[in-house]
Amino acid sequence: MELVLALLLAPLLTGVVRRTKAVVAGRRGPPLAQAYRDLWKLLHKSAVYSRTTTAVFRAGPVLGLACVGGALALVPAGPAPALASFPGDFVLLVALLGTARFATVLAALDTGSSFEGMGASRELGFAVLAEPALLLVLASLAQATGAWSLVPVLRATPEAELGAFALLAIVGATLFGLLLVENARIPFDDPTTHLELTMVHEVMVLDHGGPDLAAIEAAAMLKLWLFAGLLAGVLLPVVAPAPLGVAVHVAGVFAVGVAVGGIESSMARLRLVRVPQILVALVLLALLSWVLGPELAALS
Amino acid sequence: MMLGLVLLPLLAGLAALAIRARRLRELLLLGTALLHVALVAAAALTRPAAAEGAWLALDDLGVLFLLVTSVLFLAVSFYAVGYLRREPEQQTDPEEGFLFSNEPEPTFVACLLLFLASMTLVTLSRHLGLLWVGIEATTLASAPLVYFHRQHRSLEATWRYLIVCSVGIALALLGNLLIAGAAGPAGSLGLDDLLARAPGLRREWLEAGFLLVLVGYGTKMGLAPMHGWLPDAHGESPSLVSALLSGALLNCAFLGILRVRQVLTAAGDSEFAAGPLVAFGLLSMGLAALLILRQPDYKRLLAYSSVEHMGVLSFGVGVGGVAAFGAMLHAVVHSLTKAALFLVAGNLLGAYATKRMAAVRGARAVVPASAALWVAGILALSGVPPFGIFLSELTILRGAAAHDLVPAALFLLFLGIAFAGVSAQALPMALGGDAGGRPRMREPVTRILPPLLLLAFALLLGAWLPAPLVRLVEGAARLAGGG
Amino acid sequence: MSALALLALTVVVLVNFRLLGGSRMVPIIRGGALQGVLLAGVAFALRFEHVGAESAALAILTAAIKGFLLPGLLLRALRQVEIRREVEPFVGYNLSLLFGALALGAGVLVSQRFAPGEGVQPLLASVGVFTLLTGLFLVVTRRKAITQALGYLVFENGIYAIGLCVAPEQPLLVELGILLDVLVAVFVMGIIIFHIQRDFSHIDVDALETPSERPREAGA
Amino acid sequence: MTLLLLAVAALGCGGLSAALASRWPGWAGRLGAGGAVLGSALGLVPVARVLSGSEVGALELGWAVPGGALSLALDPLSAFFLAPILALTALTACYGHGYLAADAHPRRRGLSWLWFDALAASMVLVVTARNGLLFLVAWEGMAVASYFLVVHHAERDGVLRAGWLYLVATHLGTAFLLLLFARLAASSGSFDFAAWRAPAGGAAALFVLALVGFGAKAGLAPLHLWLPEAHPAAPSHVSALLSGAMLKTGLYGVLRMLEILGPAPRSWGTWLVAAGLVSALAGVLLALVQRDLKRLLAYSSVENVGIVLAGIGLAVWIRAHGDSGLASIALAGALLHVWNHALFKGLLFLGAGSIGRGAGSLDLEALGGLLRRMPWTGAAFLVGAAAIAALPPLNGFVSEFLLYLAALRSVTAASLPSLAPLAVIAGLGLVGGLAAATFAKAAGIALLGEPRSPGAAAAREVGPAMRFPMVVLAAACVVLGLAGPLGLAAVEAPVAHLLGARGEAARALGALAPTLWTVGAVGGGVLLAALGFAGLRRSALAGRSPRTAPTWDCGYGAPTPRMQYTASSLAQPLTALFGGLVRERLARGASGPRSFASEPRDPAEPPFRRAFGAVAALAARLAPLETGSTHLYVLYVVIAAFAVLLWKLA
Repeated sequence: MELVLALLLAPLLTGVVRRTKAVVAGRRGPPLAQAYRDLWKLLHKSAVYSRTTTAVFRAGPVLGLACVGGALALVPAGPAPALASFPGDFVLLVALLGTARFATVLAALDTGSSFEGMGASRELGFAVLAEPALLLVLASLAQATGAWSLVPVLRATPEAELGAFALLAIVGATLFGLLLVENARIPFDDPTTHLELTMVHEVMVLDHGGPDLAAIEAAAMLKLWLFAGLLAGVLLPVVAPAPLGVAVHVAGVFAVGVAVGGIESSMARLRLVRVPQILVALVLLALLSWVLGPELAALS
Repeated sequence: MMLGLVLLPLLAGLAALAIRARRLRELLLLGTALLHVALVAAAALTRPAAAEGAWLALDDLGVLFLLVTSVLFLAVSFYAVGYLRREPEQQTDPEEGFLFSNEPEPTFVACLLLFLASMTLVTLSRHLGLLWVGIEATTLASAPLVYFHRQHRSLEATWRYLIVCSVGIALALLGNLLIAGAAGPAGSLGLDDLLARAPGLRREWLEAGFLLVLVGYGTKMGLAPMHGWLPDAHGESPSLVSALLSGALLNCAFLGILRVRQVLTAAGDSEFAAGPLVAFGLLSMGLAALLILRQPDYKRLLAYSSVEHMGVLSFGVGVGGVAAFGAMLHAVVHSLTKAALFLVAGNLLGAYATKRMAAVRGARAVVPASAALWVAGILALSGVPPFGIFLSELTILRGAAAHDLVPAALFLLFLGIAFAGVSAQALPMALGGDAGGRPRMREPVTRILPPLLLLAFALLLGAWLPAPLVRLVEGAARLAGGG
Repeated sequence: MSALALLALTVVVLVNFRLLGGSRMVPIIRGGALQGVLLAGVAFALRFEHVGAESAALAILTAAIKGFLLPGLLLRALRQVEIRREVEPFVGYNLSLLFGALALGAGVLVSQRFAPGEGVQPLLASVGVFTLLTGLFLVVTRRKAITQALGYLVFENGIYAIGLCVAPEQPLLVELGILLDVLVAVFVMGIIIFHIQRDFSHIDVDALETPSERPREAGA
Repeated sequence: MTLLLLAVAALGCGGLSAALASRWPGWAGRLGAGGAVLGSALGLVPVARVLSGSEVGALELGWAVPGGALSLALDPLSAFFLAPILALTALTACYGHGYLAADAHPRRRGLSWLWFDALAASMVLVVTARNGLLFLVAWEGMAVASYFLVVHHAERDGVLRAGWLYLVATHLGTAFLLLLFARLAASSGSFDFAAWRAPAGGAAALFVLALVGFGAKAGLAPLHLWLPEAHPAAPSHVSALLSGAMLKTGLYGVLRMLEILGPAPRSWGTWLVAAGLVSALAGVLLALVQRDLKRLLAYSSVENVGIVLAGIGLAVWIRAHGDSGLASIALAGALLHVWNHALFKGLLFLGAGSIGRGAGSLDLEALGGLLRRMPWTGAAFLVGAAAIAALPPLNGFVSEFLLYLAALRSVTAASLPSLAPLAVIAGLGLVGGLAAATFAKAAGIALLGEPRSPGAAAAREVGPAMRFPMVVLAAACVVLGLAGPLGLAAVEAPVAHLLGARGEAARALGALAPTLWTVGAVGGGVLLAALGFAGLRRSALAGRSPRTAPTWDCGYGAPTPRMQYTASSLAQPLTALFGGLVRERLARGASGPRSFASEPRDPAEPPFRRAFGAVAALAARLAPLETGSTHLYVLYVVIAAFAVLLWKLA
């Protein structure tokens, strides 16, 4: 269910984020559906492949998109269950994101250019800390709600006491931080910059063009939707049955989009050296949520 | 029968002095060796009962060591025939380059035979005084053997060997006299009546006597810190002599200590001997292991390894019980392995004319058979399983681990250090890369067969112990280990 | 203990001090010989009363060998070597004498400690121990090979004396064996001294350019 | 059981005949490799039977050695460890036949095959021995055989030293085992495993001895120093067998000891988890900074051994809390990881060997662009790298998934304090990320981009005999990845045997089957989707013909291979994060060129070097004892006499 929603509405979410940034900056900003047109344009362009590249370069974007799709299949959309749900499925989710990253890094290294190598090196640097943080956060959620699969975890209606609220605050903050890191948003990486030296994610896809670039853009959008969906699932208690609940969930996702737009326009990019420190902070937050989980549950 | 065993080599030795023709002398040497082995085997199987109080008799301990000694002597004499035939009269010293000649052959062969006679006397004697005379005779017989190469270094080694061992053995004489005194004025040194009257002996003199005998014969056996003479004697003497010295002589010295330990056990005081034996054992192993680390010369390395393995023997007998069985087995297997290694060291010295391990490389290409035997021997010495030493050391460990772990842990630590020291320098000699342009040399059968047979026998003892041998070793262990 | 034996033992003690103090070779060798003869005499006196003729006869044979044969051997070796004096031994002569006194004290102490059984003269035991320690001291501190051989001989005498008081009579064969061994030992030492002299024209055991002092390469 | 004996016999004759035929290298190779493959095939039959649940008779023969007995038995645990040993033996033998064909020393080939078959035979005996003495004989035999294989290229510098370091490290490790076995034999009177019981008090001391002894062989963290020296020195097919199979005998030893020493208390579990995670983290961090491909793989073996040990520790920890159903999941994960590691580590080492043979060097800074020049090796190496980085569609992920699941469910079970599982989840997460970075570096730098040296530029694909085993191993990785429950079925027998709870284990593992099928399905789905998108892209590009041009790289005029990112620069952000792993030398020449060089530094090495230095210093201080002056030696004799008299009589 989330997969279908994402395929349809993900470009819209990116549009919302861009629109929020424009409005905050006092501009009208591009039309909301601009992302759809970009994808359509790219799909119909030809591609230029570098001579040094091999099949890995061509497989990168395609595998990346497939993996993010697979990950989305595991996430529930509010009340609606996910396509596949089993104990420990969020471990598979994190691992699929890892596979996508592995494919993108290899594709970048295949071009043999120094910029793409730099992007790959930074991406690996960030991933080493981001992955365990995401894993720990989802695990602490599972520990707090006593379930092992994403669907029951996100559907569990946290009681409104003080303890549960505090736990949700910590988990929400960590998830939001991870969203910014994984999707290369402002404080960690600038998606719109043109100076290669400052890029991380964008510089890895420098040499891709035409349909490959379309696949990469789509994968990025779906990933944004995935994280926003997770965040919405955690924060919004599931109150209503299917149709209404899903609508609330979608609204939540767009709210997260607006929040991302707000953050992006209010902060500048951090120096590259500072990023690992923030990541370590995120990991510690995840550990904190883990340790505090039982006490907070006992408190409420 | 017993006297015959001693007289045969004695007379052959004297005869060898008279014979001028080399071929006849070689025949005499080989013949005596073969006859001696045959006699010993016959004696071991039939085990003729000796009259009570007889001076020469065969018990389990004596038979075991005599068997090893005569088998070793046969192998060495077979090797000696090839060695003497190829040894030039006049040769230059590899280390310092001066010319020197060798000892005349008749005296060398005669001394070899006298050496065998004295060792046989030691293993057969049931009288402590006679045992002392035998051991002193071994020293005197082997002094000219060490001095085969007439040059100053072996002369100095011989002098040291003679003086240190004679002083040591004199101390043992003092010990023997004290033991005799322990039985009062009418005391005699006959083993049988000492055993009979053991409980009545004056305990303090008996113990003082044992300690002096332990230090005296320990000097001859090469236990640290009295081992000073051993590396020089083995380093400078021809390899076949060091094979006999390490293989047979050290065991005979150990036999002396075990005989007195028998008296102590009969007097119900065997625990007294355990402490010093274990102490000397561990001290020898530790000191030898550390000295091995810095030893550039491979013959001296093997000598220090002998000191270490004598330490293992002493430790095993000291611990007693199963470890005593391990110690007796270790005495046999170590003699075989060490003798084989010394013979192979002789081959390497012949091929490379240097005793420094750093200068010997790529023996695999120059003398392949000796190189293979050398690697197998070094691994066997370090207690690698298929060979017997692993089995004996594990049995000793099993006995030691029954009490407390600290001595067993020290035992393993010293073996480990020695293994690291030996393998670091000895294995590259054979497996190392460039052979320095040396052509591949022809290796005569007389140089390869003896060490090969000895190592094969050690390998056999590691994998399959024949039943009669097990009974023999058990009997010896019961006598030695203060059972 | 007849007065004669007592006299003999005191002379042995004096000879010990002579050995420790003297630097010239010839008197030392003669001193050693005298000591051998005296101890054999004491043995003869002791045994004659108790046991019987043939072991007493043995004592005479010992006296003959230790008194004349062995010293003659050493003197012959000495003549070939043309060395007359023991030059700067490891321990000075005065210090050696001091050691001699200490050794005598130790001898007396040991003989008391071991409280020898009846019929054994404590004096014989203490003289035995003293001679033994003197012999060892000579072997350890003197440079010349001949003095070391003599030291071994004196050490042997000491043990012989202790043997006398501890286990007076021994079977003939063993006594003979021990004697024979000592004889051959000194004989071989004599030959080797001859070879040392031939190769080195000196008989300093210490300066034989010992193998282990050769310049050592770097460790393993 | 007779088939197993036949297998050992086949290995023996194969080796001996190869040694005898060393004068004709061609025949020696065929005989040796043939013997190995035949032996493995024969051995695998009883293994399969035991793993599928049926019993195989034990062998009990007398052995004329005190305390020894030729007793072999094939229980599920032995069979489980025997499977990867035999499979890898066959595959590496096939690879070795091709690899040694072009070796520089044809005359040494016979001997090398003798030692190869001896190694395989001794590993088979180690895993099936039921008598302590036989186990030790096989154990040391394995060490000696692998020593001779490691020093095959003795003339290359550093190989003999690496061989010596290996021999001494194994020997010291075995010293601990000797002490352990002697102690057990002394307290229970015999060397047979069946008779051994943990003595009342000393079980903890024995466990530490076992952990150190077997850990040294398995390459556990502080004791791993010999591994990165020995494996690169050995010929590639040998290092594949060493890393893939021989390290497992250490893990087998730990499991066998846990079985013998009876129910393990909780503290042992924590010890194992701590040791495992430390080893995993140290291994992967050191692998990350390596420049030599084989050293990188050797360190990664340290990491995977750590993961398996952590899994075993977790199982012990949970079982000590009484929940043997959950413990069986953790143990299943650990054991499955043993198989998976055997597969992808063997594949990666064979791949490294082919790269070394094809491109002439193993230094990552001199490789590049090999996927285009060596397609088969490149593809297989890529699959291996993805598998070892535990990425979903492949087998590496399945075993780590089981470990995560066990850790997770043991946390959510309210009764358990959550330190160990938390450590496992956080540790595995961090190690997983680092492993992905390490192998992205290894595969990316070696296979992709421009060749950085003429050797790499002129690389040629290796022969079919070397390609076939790599392809088989890669296929096995994919199959075990997609069809998880296949591995689960194989693991059920040993897990039930070890935990002794046949019912609960079967029920817990049974419940897991559908989960693993879904994991496989999602993985398969992702692959199919990728193929679908690729088809979509081809149809989109059908009209327009895509052009090829040099890499755009923001308009660089003349990009050169030197401009590419190198291995150490790729790992630089991480080495900066985890300080102390790399010794960096920045040459600030006032006038001359400034240069920056970094080489990996193993923090575990200094303590060992100091220890050996102390022993050498002690030996040096003893040297004057050997002055060679007669007087001193006589003095020593006299002093010894007085000392012992005073000691015992005063």
